Order: sequence, then C-alpha cells, then structure tokens
Amino acid sequence: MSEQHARTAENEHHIVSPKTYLAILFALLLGTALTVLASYFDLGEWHIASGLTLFWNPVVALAIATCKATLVVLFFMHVKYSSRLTKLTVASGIFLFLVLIGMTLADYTSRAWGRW
Amino acid sequence: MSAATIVSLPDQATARIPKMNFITKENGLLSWLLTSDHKRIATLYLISITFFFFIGGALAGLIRLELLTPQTSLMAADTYNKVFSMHGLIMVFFFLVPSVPATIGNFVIPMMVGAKDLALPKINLLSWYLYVLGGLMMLYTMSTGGVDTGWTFTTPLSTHYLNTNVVSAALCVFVAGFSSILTGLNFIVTIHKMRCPGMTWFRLPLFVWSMYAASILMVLGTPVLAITLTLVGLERIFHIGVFDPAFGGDPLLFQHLFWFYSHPAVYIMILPGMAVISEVVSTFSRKRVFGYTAVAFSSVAIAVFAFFVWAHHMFIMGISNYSALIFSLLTMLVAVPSAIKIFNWAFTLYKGSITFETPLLYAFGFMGLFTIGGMTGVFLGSTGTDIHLTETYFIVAHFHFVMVGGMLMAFLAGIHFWWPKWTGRMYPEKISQFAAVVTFIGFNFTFFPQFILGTLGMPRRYAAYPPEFQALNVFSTAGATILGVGYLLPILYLTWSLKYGAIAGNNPWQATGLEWQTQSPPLTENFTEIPIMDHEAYDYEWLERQQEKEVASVG
Amino acid sequence: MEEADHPHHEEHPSYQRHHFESVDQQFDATNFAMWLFLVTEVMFFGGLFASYLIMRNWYYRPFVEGSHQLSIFWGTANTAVLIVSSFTMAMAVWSAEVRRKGTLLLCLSLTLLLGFVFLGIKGIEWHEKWEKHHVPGIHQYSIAAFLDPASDPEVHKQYPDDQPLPYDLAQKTEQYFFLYFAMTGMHALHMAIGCGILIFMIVRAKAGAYTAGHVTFVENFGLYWHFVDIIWIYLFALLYLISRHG
Amino acid sequence: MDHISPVLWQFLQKWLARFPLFPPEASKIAPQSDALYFFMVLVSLVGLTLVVLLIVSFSIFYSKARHPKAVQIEGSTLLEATWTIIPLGLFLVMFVWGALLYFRIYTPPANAMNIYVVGKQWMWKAEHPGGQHEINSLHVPTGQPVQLTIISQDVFHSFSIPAFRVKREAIPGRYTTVWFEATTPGTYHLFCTQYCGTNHSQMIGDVVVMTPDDFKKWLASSTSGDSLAQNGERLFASLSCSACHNTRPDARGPSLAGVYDSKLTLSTGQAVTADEAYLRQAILNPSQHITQGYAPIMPTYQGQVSEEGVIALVEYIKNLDSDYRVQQTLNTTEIPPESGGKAPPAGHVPAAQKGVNP
Repeated sequence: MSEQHARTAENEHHIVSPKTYLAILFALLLGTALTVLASYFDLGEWHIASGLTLFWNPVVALAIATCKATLVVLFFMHVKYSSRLTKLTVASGIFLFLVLIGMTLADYTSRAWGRW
Repeated sequence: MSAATIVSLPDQATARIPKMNFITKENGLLSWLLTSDHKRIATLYLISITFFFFIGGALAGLIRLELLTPQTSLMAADTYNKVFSMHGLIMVFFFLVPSVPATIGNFVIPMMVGAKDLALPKINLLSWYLYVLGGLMMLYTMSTGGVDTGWTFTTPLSTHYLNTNVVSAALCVFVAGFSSILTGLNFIVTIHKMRCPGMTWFRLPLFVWSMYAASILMVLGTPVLAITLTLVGLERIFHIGVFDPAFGGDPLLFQHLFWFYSHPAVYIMILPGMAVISEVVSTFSRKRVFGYTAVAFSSVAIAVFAFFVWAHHMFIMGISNYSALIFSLLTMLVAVPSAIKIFNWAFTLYKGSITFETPLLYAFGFMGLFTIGGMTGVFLGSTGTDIHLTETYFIVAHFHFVMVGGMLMAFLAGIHFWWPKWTGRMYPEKISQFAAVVTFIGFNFTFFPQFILGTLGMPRRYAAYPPEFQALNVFSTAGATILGVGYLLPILYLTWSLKYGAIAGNNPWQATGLEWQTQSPPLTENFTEIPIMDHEAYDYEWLERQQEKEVASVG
Repeated sequence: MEEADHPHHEEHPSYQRHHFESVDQQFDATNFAMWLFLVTEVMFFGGLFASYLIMRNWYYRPFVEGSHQLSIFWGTANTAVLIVSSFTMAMAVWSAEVRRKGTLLLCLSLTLLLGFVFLGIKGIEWHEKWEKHHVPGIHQYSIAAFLDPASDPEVHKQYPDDQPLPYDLAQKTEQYFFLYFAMTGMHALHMAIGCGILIFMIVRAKAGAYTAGHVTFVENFGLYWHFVDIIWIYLFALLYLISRHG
Repeated sequence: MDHISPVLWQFLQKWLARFPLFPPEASKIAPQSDALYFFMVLVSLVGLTLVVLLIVSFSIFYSKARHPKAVQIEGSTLLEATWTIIPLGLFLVMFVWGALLYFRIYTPPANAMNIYVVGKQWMWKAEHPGGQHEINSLHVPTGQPVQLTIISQDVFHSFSIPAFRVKREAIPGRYTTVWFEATTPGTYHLFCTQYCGTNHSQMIGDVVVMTPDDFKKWLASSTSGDSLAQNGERLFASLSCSACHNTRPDARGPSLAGVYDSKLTLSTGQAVTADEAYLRQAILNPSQHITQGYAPIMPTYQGQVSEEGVIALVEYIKNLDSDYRVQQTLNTTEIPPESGGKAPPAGHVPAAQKGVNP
C-alpha cells in the first residue's frame, strides 16, 4: 500500500492508492457474489431451544453485509487512516444504533415470555 | 444584601460602549439576515425564541383560565385540546429545546473556548432559518385549525382518528428538529476542534461540558424523532403503516421510537440549564465549582444514561415485565448524576464570598425547584408508584418543575448573567431581583397544587374535571397570573436597559471565563488576538493577578 | 487541541475561512462535522431498520413471500452498480488529492452516471410493483399473488415451494411493501440528493475548484456517498436475500 | 372580567372550607402504594430540606459582608462519594420496593373474578361474566379480587381508578390486565387518563363498590338474561365455529374443550399458553396461531366480530370444559333433557338451553 502525503502540513493526511481502492472494489464485488450465491442454498437452521431457532441464511447474509460495510468504512471512507476521534464517532453511532434496535427488540421478545 | 456586591462598573461619566463591536459592525436588516457571526445569530434566536415563548405562554394562560371552572366554560373541549397541544409543541420544540443552546450557547461557546466563531457559521445561520421556517409553519398550522394530538403524537389517534393538521404539525417538528441537530453538531465540532492554545478539556468552563453533553443528545436522538414523524405522516397519508393496529401495526412501536428521542430530549432541555447554573454559582460565590471533575463527568453520564431509560414512559402500556424492570433500574441510575450536581453546586457556596445579584437568585430558584422536580421524577421512575401517578397532573407538575422551574429559571439566570456582555449595558438590579422573587413565588403557586391534584388522580389534558378539584385549580390559575407578571417584567426592563442601562464595561461580574476578558459587546471576531489559556477554569486568583498587572501597567 | 498548537506563518490560502487558524483545522472540523452528520443518518435509518425487524418477526410468512416478489437480478445488479460508483467516488477523491483535474471529472461523471443507473433500475423495480398493484396505500393494493402463488407464474417458477397465504396473512404483505417503499424510497431520496450535489461538483470541478489543494468538499461528499452505499448493502441483504428460504 | 368575582365568591364560600388533599384508600393495594409514596415524599423532603438548608446557611455565613475573601477548594472525594452513594442507595430501595408493588398490581391472583372492559371514544363499557353490561360505571363487590381484562376498540385509553391506586392502558388490538380488591363501599372516580381525542375529559364514570350482598342483588337486578358465555355460545354457533372445532375424528380444527390455560404448540414450533390474549388473537389472526397438526384453513374474523363479540367468544371458550354441547348443536337433534349437567357455564343451565335453541 503506497501512501503519499497530500500536503506538506504537519498532520498526516493519507492518500490511499488506487491499487488499494481496486482491491477493495474486487473484494466488495466478490462479497456481493458470495452473498447472492449463499442465498440460493438453504443453509438450514439451528434449534437452540424450543421456540428459539437460528436460521443460518440471514446470519450469513448479514455477516457478509457487515464485512462489506466494514471494508467501505475502513478504506473508502479512510477510517483506517483517521484520527481516534473519527473512529470513536463511528463506534458511538453503531453502538447507539444497536441500543435502539436491541433494546426495542428485547422488549418485544421478552413480552412473549409471559408474566414471569 | 445591598451592602456587598461584586459589580465593578467603569466610571459611568466617562464610560462608553466600544464604537466597534459586533452590533455596530454592519448596519441594515440584510447584514443581520445574512450574517455568519455567532453572536448575531444568537441575537436573532433570542428574539424569535422570546416571540414563541410568549405565544406558548399565552396558550398556557388560556389553559389555566379554562381550568378555573370544572365545566368547559371558556372554550369547547376540542378547542381546549388544540390549545394544550399547541402549547406543548411550541414550548417544547420552539422554546425549551433551542432556548439556552441556540441563544446563550451560541453566544458564549466560541468565546469560552477562545475561538472566533463556531466551526460552521453558515450551518449555524441555516439552523436559524430552519427554526424560523418550522416556526412559521407552526403558526400556519395554528391559524388554519391547529392540531389536537398533544405534543406526543400518540398513534393511532394521530394517524387515523383526528382530522386536524397532524401532517403539517409533524412537518414543523421535523424541520425544527433539523435546526436542533445542526446546532448540536456545530457545538460538538467547535468544542473538539476550535479550542484556543492551552485550552485543554479540563480547563473548559463547565458550561461547555454540559452543552457538549446536550449536543450529543441532540445529534444522536433527534433523527429518530424525524423518522418516526415521517412514518406517522406516511401512515396518515397512505392509510397503511407500522403504527396502527387496524393495519396490523403496533402502536407501542411508535411509543418506543418516539420516546427514544423524547426522553433524551428532556435532558437536551435541562443540561443547558445546568450549564448556566455552574457558571452563575461559581461567579457569585467567587469560588471555583466544587468538584469540577465530578460535575463535568456527571453531565456526560447523564448524556449516556439518557439513551437507556426511554421505556419508563411506557410502564403501564404493556411493555414486558422484564423491560419495565430494566428501564426502571436504569432510570434510578440516571437520577444520581443530577443529585451529584445539586450538592456540588450547594458546596460551591461553602467558604465562598457570596453576593446576591439576580442571576444567583434565579440559580437558587433553579436548585430548589429542580430538586423537587428531580425527586418527583423518581416517584415516576419507580414502577409501582408510576401506576398511580402517571398520566395525571402529577406528571404535569413534575415536568413543569423541571422545565419551567429548572430550565426557564436557568435561562433567565443566563440572560441576566450575560446581558452586560451581550449589550454592553447592565439591567436594573433592584427590579430584576424583584422579578426573580415574583417568578419563584408565582411558580410555586401555579405548579405545587398540581402535585396534589395528581395524587388525587386528576388526569392531564382534561378540559373539564370533577368539581372537588376546583379549589386547587383556582390556586394554580391564581399562581399563573403572578407567574405571568414575573415573565413580563424582564421583557420590559431588559428592553429599557438597552438604552438606559448603566455601561457595563468588560467584566462587571469579575468572572473568569474568557468571554469576560474581551470588550462588551464583543468584536465580531471576539478577540483582538487569539487568547492563550494558561490557567484552570474558575481561577479567581489568576483574575486578581491579571487585574493587578493591568493596574500596574496603567499606573 | 490538535491543530492550533502549530501556528502557521505562511499566507492563508484563499479557501481558508476567516475564523479558522489553519487549513488543517478547517479540514479536520468539516470532516468531523460530516462524520457527525452521518451518525445522525445512521440513527435516522435506525428507526426504519428497527420497525422492519420487529414487523418481520411479527409477520414472518408475509414478509418472506412479499420478499419473493423482488427480483434478485435487479437487486444484485443495483448492488454492483452502487459498489462500482463508490469505487469511482473514492477514485474521485484520490484524483482531487493528487490534483488531476481530468481524472477527477471523469470519476465524478462516472459516479453520477452510475447513480442515475441505480435510480433507473430502482425505477424499473418500482414500476413493476406498480403494475402488479403492490404499492401500498394507493393504486388498489392487490393480494392476489399471495392468496394464490400460481397466479403469478414468474415468481412461482422461482419459488415453487411457496404456499398460498391465508387471507389475513396475505393482507400483511402490505406491511412488507410499506416498509420496502419507505426504506428504498428514503434511500433513493438520499441518492437523488447525492446526484444533485454531484452535478454541482462537476460544474465546480471544471472550473478547477477541487484540484488546487482544497479537497474537503469532495472528500466529505465521498463520505456521504459511501454511507448511502452502506445503507444499500444492508437493504439488499434485509429486503432481498434473507427471506429466500423462509 | 365580571365572571371572575362570582368565581371568587364561590371559591371562598364552598371550596376553601373543604377540599380533598389526598384520595381515599379503597382497595387492598392502596395502603401499600401509599406507603411507598409517603416514603418517597419523606426522602424528598429530607433531600429538599438539606439542599435548602445548605444554600441558606452558606448564604448567611459566607455572604460577602461576612466573608469577604473566598477560600478556593478543589472538591472533596469523600463528600462527593457520600452524595453519590447515599442517593443511589435510596433510589435502589425505591426501585426494588416499586418493582414489588408493580408486580403485585399487575399479577392477578388465581381466584380473581374477571370483568371485561372495552374502551372506545369516549366511553367505558364493562361486561360482567353474568351478562350484566354497564357503560361508564363499574360495580364491584368488596372482599373479592377483581381482575379487569381491558381492551380498546379504537385508540389508546387508560383505565384509572385513583381510589384503588390502579391504572392500566387500554390498547387497541391487545388485552391488558389489572386487578384490585376493593375494601370500602362507596362511589369512586373512574377516569380515562390517556388523551384520546375531543371528549377525552368526558370519558369518566363511577366505580361503585358494594358489599357482597348488595353486589349479588345488583347482579340479579341488572342481568339482561344471558350470561356472557351464553352470548358467546350463540355467536359460536352462528359463526359456524363448531363445524370445525368439534371432537369428530375428521374435525378440521382442534377441539376447544379445556383449551383455556393449556400449553399449546403452534405450527411454527412455538410453545404458547392459551390465555385470553391468545384466544383473541387466534380468532382474529388465525393463520399465525395454528395449532400443530392442523391446516391453516381458518378464516379471519377481523371486522366481523366486535370487541364485545370477541369477549363473549373468549368467555365461552374459557368456560368450555367439555365438547358435549358442541356435539349437541352439531347433531341438531332435540336437546336431551340431561344436557344441563355438563353445560357451560355451570349454574346457568336454563338460560343456556334457551341460548342454543332459540
């Protein structure tokens, strides 16, 4: 990965090389192909407990989507080369997104558990 | 009280308002409407916010008048519903949320961190225009029939059963929400990136810390409200959606999404109030804030915990028992940082050298009323008592103690505190102290009876009520009249002081913040040269040395 | 304080706004502001994702069969289009950084073109839903294809295992399409705004605005464009892919 | 402003002399709820007094006149820890106490008498199991746990009885429950506390608490003839539910005898308890509530049965402990005289026959 310095300024501003971008592009396209391919197979399910079943297809699809998103964030959006503050901002966004979804879903899930 | 004062005014015979300042820099309406100066935008905000406050206040007056008698004697039930809905919407989204941040925060944050302006001045102006656009739409909504959803837009009532201007009201809030997001975003960027040399995080005034916490809530919470109201609008227009059980939706989902914003919004409203109190208490007791770090981190703790407690608005609405437990527990935790702040402020007075100018009187009012408001919040956060007290006047009294007794008191404290900096002139001290006392008395008369009414079970949002509740309601309305006087007075004497107030000089309070070390009113670029921070916040000894130096150099 | 510790003594470039101490401070501040804005966008879509997940859990079969109405082909094509456009956008940022005006113009134009292709394909898909009366709320929503999968031979061929849905469940497919249109519509709105800004940028780039060292605008717009791409990556998974073997 | 003075006059004359400051305690839970309430009031008062005392005494001792030079103090970890831990401890006590109370109020005892409540804009309708039907009032006996099963047929309402310290949201599309045991005969307020549109403040009524004897008399005098279950049985027949839900070997639906409160396994593999909420859902959204082993052929009754109708059906199914009478209706032969023996619900035999064979 060749990194050039854009400005003579003191702060390090990385320029990601086109080669890296190209590699990421292919990785993303590969990921897309993989996830579409995976959706054609019934990957089955995992009965954790009665009434609680994990279907593998959604898990695989979301895992691949997360990998793709991570690549985009790290390289296309330069977070890999960014300050701690940027990383923290991204992390807090994701965290609160998960709080919103997780705690709301938790209420719905636990309603089915009945009174006690 | 009058014997001791910290006010150090220049010799009025020779004192002049500096010729060059942000007000006189340019003339003409256009120079204000196209300004990118944070102080001018703050002024624009102050004017528009005051306007909406008095509209909301007039509506509150109508509510209290109607409740004077048990029957619907002044207005019909649907008019009453519109009046309290508009009162709520205007007060929450057009007064409380932007009050301290967009006016005082906008005015002082850049100066406090030693910057020339906010990081994104144009975005700042855009945020004011969005606020005005939202406000005008709200006035349009009001004049074309109003809206009677209450400020909470409860589905399926709002999506299906009402035929008032729900969509346009939701749109107003959406637009105003974006204004608030942009303000918060601007503050966060400014606090992170625009601090002057030497201004480390722990040298920041506590005002900035609290504002930072409030800004985080604005930036992260408001978009959820935006999407929720979008979905409400879509559901209303297309008659299909995720909130109305008649279409297979779930009204509790709306409650979840709405309160995900609207609980943190409560802290958006109160944290800036706490910000003001820290400054005022320290300045008028000539002492650094007791336990700076604790106060700073309690702001951040409130901001973080604020996002985990929203379902305590839904305890009786059929959320799962497990959720009720967890959210109740987290609610108890979020109450602790507020308690810490109150005691830290009280102990800031300890061994101080206190003078009792108007801002401090308002701050004392805040501390007392916010203690009651906060403690009654615990009544509602505890699941068992919440069942009896929720949705009654107890709730109304609770959040008015926090919002009016807390936030509005803090807002007035702040306005008086920074008025000399803002306009270069002092407000009249005696009459403003009188106004502060009137406000405090009127407030207690208005809202304390409502706790009793709530305990008796009087439901909120009732246009008519059983006759045995009348006595307390009459008390409340009588108090509201006093409160109204308390709010009218500042408008009058502050306007008066614009022309006739004593010249304030740079630092009439002998305060330590960077904003006081420059001229009043400040220059457009705030400082003649960027300051270098070489001392802690609230370092009164540094200030003394500084003044000795000046005297020496002049002499 | 990150930047202001290092005062600049050279002349201020013309693009430096008066209230910043240095170009770096200006870049850092606007970049950080853009990130914060993207976080608000995450929360904005968060409300939609939460609604979708809850409704999908409630109405599992209708959501599965509603999803079968979507075309994997167009979905995949659109994902590829958007990923490539993200790549060209990243290249545009690179071109601006190394000050190559020609490449910058090419990359921006390609990004714009791909953006339009994406919206075009989205339009084709939406049109198909319109024809089949699968637009909720307006245009007489039809549940025929769910009551009797055989009546929709194209989809039935792909998903021969689909059982007819009972009436009450078939009605709930409208929920799926409501969320489908809300989510893809909100995403397309972001795309359209992006395309508008891209046109503005191409005009400015022609005048050489971004190849004189001031890349902030291109870089921040790039962040926005990539963010919209990420949203689509998840929409593609959630709306098209995860329900194929329900 | 001439209307102000009569108000003032009335005010002085009538209400200043006597107006309530605390609601009556008329249920078993009320004193328990008030105990926590007063504990919290006490803690608040202590806290408030402490804050006010600190502010006032510091203001006096450290005013500029008395204390011209401030002494700079950084803070005190010990003090700060004190006012972190003590409030936290108190709040946790309130949390635990409150949670215990919450579960007491929302967990009905097994022997509770069930009354259905339907909220609609803008009235409360109560359905007693005996078929007594009330609007904007609720008659209950003392000394008997009463469970309310509440639902709304349009928007959110909230069923609140301040004198009992209980309240529960009436949610459209879902049953919620609350229970109380009244202790003092009298008439108490019944409010809708969730804002529900124009006449929200008219959605009020009376809760009449009677001694068990008076209540029995009231029940007898206000019966409309058929019990709720009998109405349900008639509905069951007229909607042809028994065509599938019977005990024949080729029955297309599961038999409903004794289904209430039993554990079911659904076709999705999910295990559920067949409570009121489940029965309601199974009638209105049957396809998502198919019992394992049966085909999803049941049509939805959404829009065909009112909330009251669903309540009647649910009540009927709840009391159905044998399929005997379902068979009877199916056979459409004459009703054997001994049919009363196992007819649901026990104790309403003569009327039941009338219900089946009108």
